[in-house]
Amino acid sequence: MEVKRIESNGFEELWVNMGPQHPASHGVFRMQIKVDGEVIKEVIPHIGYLHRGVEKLGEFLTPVQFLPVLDRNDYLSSVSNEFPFALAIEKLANISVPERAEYLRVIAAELMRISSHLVFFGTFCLDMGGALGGGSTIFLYAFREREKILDILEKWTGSRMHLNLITFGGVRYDIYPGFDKDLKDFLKDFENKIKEYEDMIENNPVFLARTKKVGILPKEIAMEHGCSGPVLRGSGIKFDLRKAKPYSVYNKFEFEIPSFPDGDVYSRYKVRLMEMKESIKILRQAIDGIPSGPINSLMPLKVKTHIKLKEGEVYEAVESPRGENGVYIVSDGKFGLYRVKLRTPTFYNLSVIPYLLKGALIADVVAILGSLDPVFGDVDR
Amino acid sequence: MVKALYITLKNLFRKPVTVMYPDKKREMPKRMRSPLFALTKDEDGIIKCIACKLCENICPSNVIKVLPSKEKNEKGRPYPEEYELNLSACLACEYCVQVCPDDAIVMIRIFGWATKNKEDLILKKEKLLENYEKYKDLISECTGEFLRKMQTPRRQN
Amino acid sequence: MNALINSLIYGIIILLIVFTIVAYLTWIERKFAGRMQSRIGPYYVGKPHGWLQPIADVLKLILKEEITPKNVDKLIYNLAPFAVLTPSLLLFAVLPFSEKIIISNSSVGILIFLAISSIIIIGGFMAGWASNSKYPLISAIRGGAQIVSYEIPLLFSIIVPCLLAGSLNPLEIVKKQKIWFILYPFVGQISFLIFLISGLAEENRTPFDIPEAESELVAGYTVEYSSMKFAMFYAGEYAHLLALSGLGTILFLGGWKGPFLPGPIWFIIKSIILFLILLWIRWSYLRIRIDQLLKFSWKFLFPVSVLNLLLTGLIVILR
Amino acid sequence: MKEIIEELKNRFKIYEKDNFLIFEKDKLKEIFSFLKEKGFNFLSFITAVHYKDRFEIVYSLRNINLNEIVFLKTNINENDEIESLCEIYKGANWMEREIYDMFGIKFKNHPDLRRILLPDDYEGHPLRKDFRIDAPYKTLR
Repeated sequence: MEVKRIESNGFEELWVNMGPQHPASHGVFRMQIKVDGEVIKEVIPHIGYLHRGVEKLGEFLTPVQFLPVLDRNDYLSSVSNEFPFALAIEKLANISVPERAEYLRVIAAELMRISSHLVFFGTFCLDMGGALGGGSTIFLYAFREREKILDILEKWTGSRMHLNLITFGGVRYDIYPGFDKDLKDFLKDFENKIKEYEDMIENNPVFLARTKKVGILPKEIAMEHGCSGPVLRGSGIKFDLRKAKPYSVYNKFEFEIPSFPDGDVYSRYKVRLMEMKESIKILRQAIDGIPSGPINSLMPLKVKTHIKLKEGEVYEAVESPRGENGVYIVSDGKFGLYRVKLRTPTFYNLSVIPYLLKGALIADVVAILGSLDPVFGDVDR
Repeated sequence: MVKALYITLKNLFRKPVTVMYPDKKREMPKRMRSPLFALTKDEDGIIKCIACKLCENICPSNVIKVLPSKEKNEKGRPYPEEYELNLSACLACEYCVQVCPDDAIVMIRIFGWATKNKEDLILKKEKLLENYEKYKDLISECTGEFLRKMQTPRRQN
Repeated sequence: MNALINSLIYGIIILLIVFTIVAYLTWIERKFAGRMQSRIGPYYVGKPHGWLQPIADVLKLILKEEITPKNVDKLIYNLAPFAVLTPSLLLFAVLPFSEKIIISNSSVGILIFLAISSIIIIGGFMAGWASNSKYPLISAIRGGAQIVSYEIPLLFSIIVPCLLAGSLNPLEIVKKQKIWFILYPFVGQISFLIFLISGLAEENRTPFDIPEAESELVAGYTVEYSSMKFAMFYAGEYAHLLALSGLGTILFLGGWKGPFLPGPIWFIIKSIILFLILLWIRWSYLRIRIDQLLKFSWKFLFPVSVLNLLLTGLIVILR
Repeated sequence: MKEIIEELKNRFKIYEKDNFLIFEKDKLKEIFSFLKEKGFNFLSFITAVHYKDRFEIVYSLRNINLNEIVFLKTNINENDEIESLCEIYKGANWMEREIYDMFGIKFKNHPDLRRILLPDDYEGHPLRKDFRIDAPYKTLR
């Protein structure tokens, strides 16, 4: 950790280096912060530590092989990475998707949204509360609930985080017999657990003092930087792709889009908590209304050139727990993809950090960074 | 202010959820997809794999290498001279199991399998057959046949 | 002469008792916190419920390798752990375990207690300054600012029971407590609450554990210490906490008075219950930011404790 | 939405090819400030595609209240520059830095155009078609 002292008009400004291995940096992200006492003057963020060149890989792998690789982008909600890619390829090669498969995709996406928001909720309180205090209590509660989701997903698809569930034309795994009973039990139990979290956090002046009026993100800056998802809805803009451009079967379910006007850390946290409640509603309607029938419109894949693409360009986006997760494909008619642009939400949500942190205190850096809920597989692609 | 205390108190009297892992093993789900493989044998002990290289073709991180041998085995079926699967780069995406025409390569439902050095991660043919002997009953429910039956687009219940 | 020998023997006995209690306090805390977080806490060391865990911890800390960083201010660096541990143990000299068992029966016991407990801040400062690296320095400054600003409300909340009992001698205070001071209407409750809050802040426990705020300052001023020295800090913190909860039982919960159990047992039970309450608060709340913490102390806690003191003064006069 | 596109067409030389608006690169500033007044203030993404000898830069804007999305494209050849969008959309800063990092396209008067994802001393731009992937890269120190 090198310290450069800058002599400017007499008193020293200290470059503190919140390095890539900092306990509160949610992954590999380095910030050089110029500090004057406790107040932050300037922030230089460094990203790219987890850059794996997924877009270059997309040009060599065939679409079928690229799907499991895409799971690893936003590793907290792997389904919402495969979803846009599948939608885009299905549009290009006009493959239809049976009704039951659409329902299964929505169920998996909403389950993963809850599990990803639980990870946010746990690590957010852990950062603010400290590992030897109230923070770790809430962290453990959140992960106790998340374990139940991961068990259901493991029984269904065989793996907990990287499901590799979606394939072109439908879904690869059908739900196991006792699925809806497990899901219903989990939802019922999870509903009063959320009430418990709210009681524990909401009217707790310590939490409110640390999150209200901290890290205010105005509407215009959020829109210009392309922030989407809970970060945008936290600043008062009710924009959610599930409602704005209903893909798959989202138009069959009614649910609200929470949004809060004042754009501080508290409202971003509250949006995510309300979204968990909305996801419960969607899951209930989905599991009740799921039709029977085939889960795939194409024969099971045999060879890697399973899908032939005609020439063309397409952009499809999906509402992932972190925002608009889109895929822009240029295909040149042969089997591979000429260019794959992954519009992952956290890269744009994170670009407001220099704006948010100017003038904040050191203790707030943790809360603000936590409220953006960054996942660095997403940022560095 | 007091609600938080009430909740921690309530949790004080709830049963803790920790599973004492070394003593009590976790019950593995039937379709578990953990990256450990085995080459299956049919009833009279001959390897089922016919070295058709479909799995080598489909694998996203092409970790499978199949070297078909010239002659046929007793049953008149081709068999792989050399079958190598490098686990260090395997994504556990189960494509190879799905495309295998006669369920030769299958996944094993085992958790916490580890090796001391990197070379052991490259599973040779003997190792894969030996795995089959060792974990015969732990084979995952998702064999190639099962997956294809589930995915074929015909009416289901 | 024999008073000296008498208090010497008592001193050694109490020291041993305190050390074992302090060791087992860590075990109680980990078990209690575990159950609150729906997990089990130490289980493997010492089969039934990990009761050998404290001994294992002590052995581990002793056997660990001593690392002293290069450009460290040698003298202060080595002195700091003692400046934290010895005052915390000295505090027990004043606390009466029961009618007869008290090491130094002085008429200004409470005053001595407060005087000794402020030496600990200096220990923290010495540790932070001697480590000569940025993070411990910041956390030492913050720790100092926090403890100083909570010293005054603690003081006023302690004077209230002394006023009610009319003396500074812990023995008199306990004797005068026909009804426990906590049950004293209005005044008793408030001063107990203030005592609890500033006691927590005094001891850097959540929600006030700013010095070891890992997310920003990576484990506070003890970050450069290892093995034996760190064990001293660790033991000092728990001894201080036990001493504070001991003081709380004397002032508010009627010391060793209790129906049929002998004196010292009651004292230990009550102080451990008070310790559990402090723990309970620690594992339920998040951490306050440093400026809010100081604002809370000066703007809210200080005026309330002054008013409370005036009120008790009024009551004492009218009685 | 239709009339906005019509107005765009007749004010600037733009033609439409399967819902992509293709414009000249020197009209960039006027087009985007015009679109910004019309309410397209959500800059979704900027990306580039490398064809034989030319680059194609794709912009995507969203209008939240009209719930509309518009894609714009422009072509620049091998090594000439293009105006930066940072004055109109502050968010373009990171997006253009990423394109520079991956393709080597320089953006005129961009606040600080340097590599964002790759280490600063990295030679070559990976997403170009002529990027040799089998050349052994010197191991990072």
